[in-house]
Amino acid sequence: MSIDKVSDAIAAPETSQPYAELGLKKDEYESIREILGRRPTSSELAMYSVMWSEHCSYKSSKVHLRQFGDKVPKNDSMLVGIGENAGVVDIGQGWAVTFKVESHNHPSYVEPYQGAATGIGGIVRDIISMGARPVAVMDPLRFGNPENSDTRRVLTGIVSGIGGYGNCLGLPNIGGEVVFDPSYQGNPLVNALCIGTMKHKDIHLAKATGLGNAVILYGARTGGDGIGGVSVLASETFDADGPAKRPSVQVGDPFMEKLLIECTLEVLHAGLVEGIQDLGGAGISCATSELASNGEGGMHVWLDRVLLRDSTLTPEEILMSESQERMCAVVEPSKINAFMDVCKKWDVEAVVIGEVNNSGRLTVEWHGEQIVDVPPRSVAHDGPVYERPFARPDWMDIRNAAGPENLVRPSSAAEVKQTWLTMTGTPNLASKIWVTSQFDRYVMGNTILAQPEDSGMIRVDEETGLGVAVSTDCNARFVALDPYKGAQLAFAESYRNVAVTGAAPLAITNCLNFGSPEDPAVMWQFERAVTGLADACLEMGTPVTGGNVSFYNQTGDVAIHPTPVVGVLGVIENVERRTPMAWRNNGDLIYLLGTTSDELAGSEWAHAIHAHLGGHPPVLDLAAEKTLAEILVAGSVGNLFSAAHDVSEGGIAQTIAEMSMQSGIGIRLEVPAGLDAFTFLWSESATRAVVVVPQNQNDEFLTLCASKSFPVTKFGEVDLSSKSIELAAVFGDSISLDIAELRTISEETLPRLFG
Amino acid sequence: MTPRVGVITFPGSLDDKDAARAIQLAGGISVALWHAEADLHGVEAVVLPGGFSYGDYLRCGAIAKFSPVMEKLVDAANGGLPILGICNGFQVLTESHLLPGALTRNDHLHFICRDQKLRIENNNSVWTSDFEIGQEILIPLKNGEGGYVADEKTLDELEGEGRVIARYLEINPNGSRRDIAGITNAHGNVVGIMPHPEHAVEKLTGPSIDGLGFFTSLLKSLVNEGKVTA
Amino acid sequence: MAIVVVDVALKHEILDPQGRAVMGALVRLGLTGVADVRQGKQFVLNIDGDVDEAKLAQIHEIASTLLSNSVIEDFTVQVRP
Amino acid sequence: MAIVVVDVALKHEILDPQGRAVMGALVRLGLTGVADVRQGKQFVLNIDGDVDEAKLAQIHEIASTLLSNSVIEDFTVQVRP
Ligand SMILES: Nc1ncnc2c1ncn2[C@@H]1O[C@H](COP(=O)(O)OP(=O)(O)O)[C@@H](O)[C@H]1O
Ligand SMILES: [Mg+2]
Repeated sequence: MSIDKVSDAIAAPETSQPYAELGLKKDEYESIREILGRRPTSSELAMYSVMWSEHCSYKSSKVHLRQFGDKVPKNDSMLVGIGENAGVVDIGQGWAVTFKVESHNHPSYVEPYQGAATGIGGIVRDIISMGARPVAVMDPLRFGNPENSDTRRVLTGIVSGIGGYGNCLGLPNIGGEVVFDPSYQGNPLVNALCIGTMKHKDIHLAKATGLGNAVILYGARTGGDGIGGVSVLASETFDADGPAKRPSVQVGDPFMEKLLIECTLEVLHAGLVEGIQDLGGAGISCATSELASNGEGGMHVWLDRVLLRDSTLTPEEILMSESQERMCAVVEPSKINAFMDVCKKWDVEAVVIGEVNNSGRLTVEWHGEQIVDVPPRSVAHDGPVYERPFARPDWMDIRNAAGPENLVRPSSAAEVKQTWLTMTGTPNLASKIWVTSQFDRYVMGNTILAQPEDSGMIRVDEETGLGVAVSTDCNARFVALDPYKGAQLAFAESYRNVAVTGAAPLAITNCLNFGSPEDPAVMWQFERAVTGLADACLEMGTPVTGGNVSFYNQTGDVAIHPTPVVGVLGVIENVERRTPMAWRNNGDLIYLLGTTSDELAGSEWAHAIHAHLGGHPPVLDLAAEKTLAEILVAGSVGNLFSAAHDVSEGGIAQTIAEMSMQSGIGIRLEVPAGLDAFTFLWSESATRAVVVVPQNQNDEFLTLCASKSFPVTKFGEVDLSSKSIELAAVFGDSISLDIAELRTISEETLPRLFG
Repeated sequence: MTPRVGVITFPGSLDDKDAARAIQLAGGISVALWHAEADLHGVEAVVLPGGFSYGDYLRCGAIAKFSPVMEKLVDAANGGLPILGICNGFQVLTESHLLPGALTRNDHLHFICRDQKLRIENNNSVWTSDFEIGQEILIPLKNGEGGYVADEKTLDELEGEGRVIARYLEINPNGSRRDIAGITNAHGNVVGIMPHPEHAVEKLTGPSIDGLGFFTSLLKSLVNEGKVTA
Repeated sequence: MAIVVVDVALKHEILDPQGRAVMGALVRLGLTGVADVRQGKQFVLNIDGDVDEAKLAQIHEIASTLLSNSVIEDFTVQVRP
Repeated sequence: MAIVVVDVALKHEILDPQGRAVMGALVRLGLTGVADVRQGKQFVLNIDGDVDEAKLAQIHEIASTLLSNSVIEDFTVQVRP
């Protein structure tokens, strides 16, 4: 088999190349030729094609994502901002936290178990490459119609993949989302979030500094998986009996990843590493070009030294392989032996594949032949940037005009009760225990809160009790009704969920799941959502530390609901004061913080009962949201709450139901004057939370609310002698719901569908 | 003198830090033991923690039993050293034939993580002496292969000799024969348990602090046997 | 009564962490010359009555859709008398 | 170069939940006459050079101690040329 060398590219400049099959546009190919002053070699073409893909280059989203950097006031807590593997925030006491969410949507549809498993693997490596110890994962998921038989295949595979990988890695799963909507039928969303902690001094960045330093590839061997596309190149460029089409799916090895975590943290803490980078999308192409362009600017790589699982791999395939569980480190020559010793201790294979230089070029040789000679920045950072056309589609008018006003509402006590029972069992509101019980939430012994609480909470420092809380949220129906406001509502919900537990929101990450950027309507949704999110961050003073964009989530012409998942991180100085969601004490008072209006567009009630989506999403007042969070945190600090829970999907009915099911203790409630029972129970007005206040803290609580001029309504109290929800003033009548019955309804749904 | 309790880390062990924390909260000193080192460093007892030793790709605990530290441990166990195997540690103990039977795939085929009620059935073992017989405790359970199986004869023997140390209550979470959650060897020094006492040692992070009893039992037994002074 | 055995193995290009773990253990146990180990699944089906062409075709179909995932696995079907 | 195949199956008395689940699925998919399904493991060892008596004995030993657990599993070893 002949190798396409740099000298061949010079000697035979007009050889035709399969750039289109590799996903490059003609003008992109031309600009590669321009950058190089010649045609690329097939290896160079391989590198550019993966690095300039939408996934790696953010070519359609870049112009909009800039807002996250431009609009957010630099917040003191940002230690490392957007652009690195993951952002890092200061949480005080010398501790820093890094967190990031990424998508693995498409692979998870093709091979649900492995797709989801490797999604967890990938985000965890991003976190270790910052020098942090991963301490928890979360998994926001979206599935199609729960009654469709393919949903069963996808969901069961994805759930066991996330568990199979995360459990074996020893990371507690502390939260996530399971949402069903037909728009995800051919396009489930698997977003994976990882949180890592470290001391400030341990922060590491991905750059290749220090002339003469060695570039070490370590971890799993490189194989022929995850390189579906490049086989085109192999078969086009080489003779007919070149390698067969390689699979595009990768298989994860969580045990190797666990060794990689321990090995990486040990070399980092021993001071053996100058720069470090994980290998994810685009494999060695990405790691070497990013390391080189962030450092001294040059690197030479001996590609034939890469340890292979399959000796028939071509250099192009090796450059593009997305084999999992690999990392790249830059190490001073005098420390190579010590580095290798640590690898040996953990049974991790490692090999020096390159050297840092100041040539300004990334050069790669293969058995003595030069096959790549490129400016590394041109591969890693200077990819194409598109200003894709975007336009508000006409159908938005129709959608916004068709509000929920005419949907039939329950109008008697009996109908309210029946609606409540039905809503408790809908797939979106039902208990997710069937899913979450497949995840280990206890490992590491620092989980303070996990599902079904509003946020996951992890103790960071066992001595002081310092902790962090993280929540991810997005009601995509709101985004479908108004992408600007919908994205802000997602942010607000996540922010509130963190505050409800007593943690102060500090920073956000996001995973922007959208349809095709080539569709101006989708691009409009994207632009609006990013702008909404950036504006919200500016107003709330919460920086975006990083995130991920996933485009092309659509089946044929039909895109998924735009789904910008927002993850908010908050800090709590002492986890002992966290606010749980379940009440415990007799006579504690139940309050609603916030205002309830008739807002049912995009609500779970409209979706579940009427399959309706239309109108305008709830009004959002960000200033009020901030005040609410201040009250929730102050209440936690002042020990004013015995429990608290946010109000979102399913309205107050769902909030109350979840609190009761978690608690098992009954309550007496009354629909507040001025509201009808239906609106009170199922409206999804934003900026609300239910708090439970011990009687002896009542005055202080009311003083706090008054000092912030925040609306607060008492609507019930805890009744230790009862095991039911007693609700009065329901259209002139009262209803009683047995908590055990609610729990049965809630817990039956998922096992019935997927068990 | 405070007792020193070893915690073995295999590649893929996950709950080793938790086991060490539990030992310390109970008043002991935890000593890290490494799978590749055939040395128990003179500890007075050993905990085999939960996790996925060597990935558990073959069979849980199957590869761990061939590690250098296990050769030493098997001899020490036969010599009376107190050993507690939790979850994966229990699997390693059955694979090493320090305890009878085997742990198989959960009957419902899923990994399961839940707060599990148990009834203590034996308080003669080194690791359960601090409990009452019949005491009900609540500790986390998390496993994919936790179904305890053995032939009828072995099961009868275990029952007859009072060697079942804990049974699942309310729900049998994995199809274990006769609801068995944990057993001991005839001598009472080697105990295997599927649920995780080390995750129920602090109010903030566990469903209870019932798990501490296993570790305080050990420390008391060591004092009583004069191995260490109170 | 016929016995049908379906063997399912990961495709060659796909990483086989289980096989790799076993191989490591075999080497540690002193078995020499082990070049590769792959771990697969075996389904042994006891079928009442004859396995005719039609039934075999049905089993092939099930092997390719249920018992294996063609994205990452290959399978073989054998009928044992 | 020889290929040694070790098949490991749960003993008959031991409940095989995976086999049972597969059986349920086969029946749902309309396969008739399925009397029983057992799921086992198959290890395919590629061994450099010849597999002589001594090596085969070693492999048997490994199959009985490492690759299977005699409390719950049986195994067979076959050498394929
Ligand atoms: N939606 C987004 N919001 C903010 N930052 C983003 C977003 N999407 C991507 N980024 C940032 O762009 C950089 C490149 O993203 P990515 O390619 O996902 O990182 P990596 O190469 O580490 O996987 C990262 O720093 C990431 O945080
Ligand atoms: Mg990265």
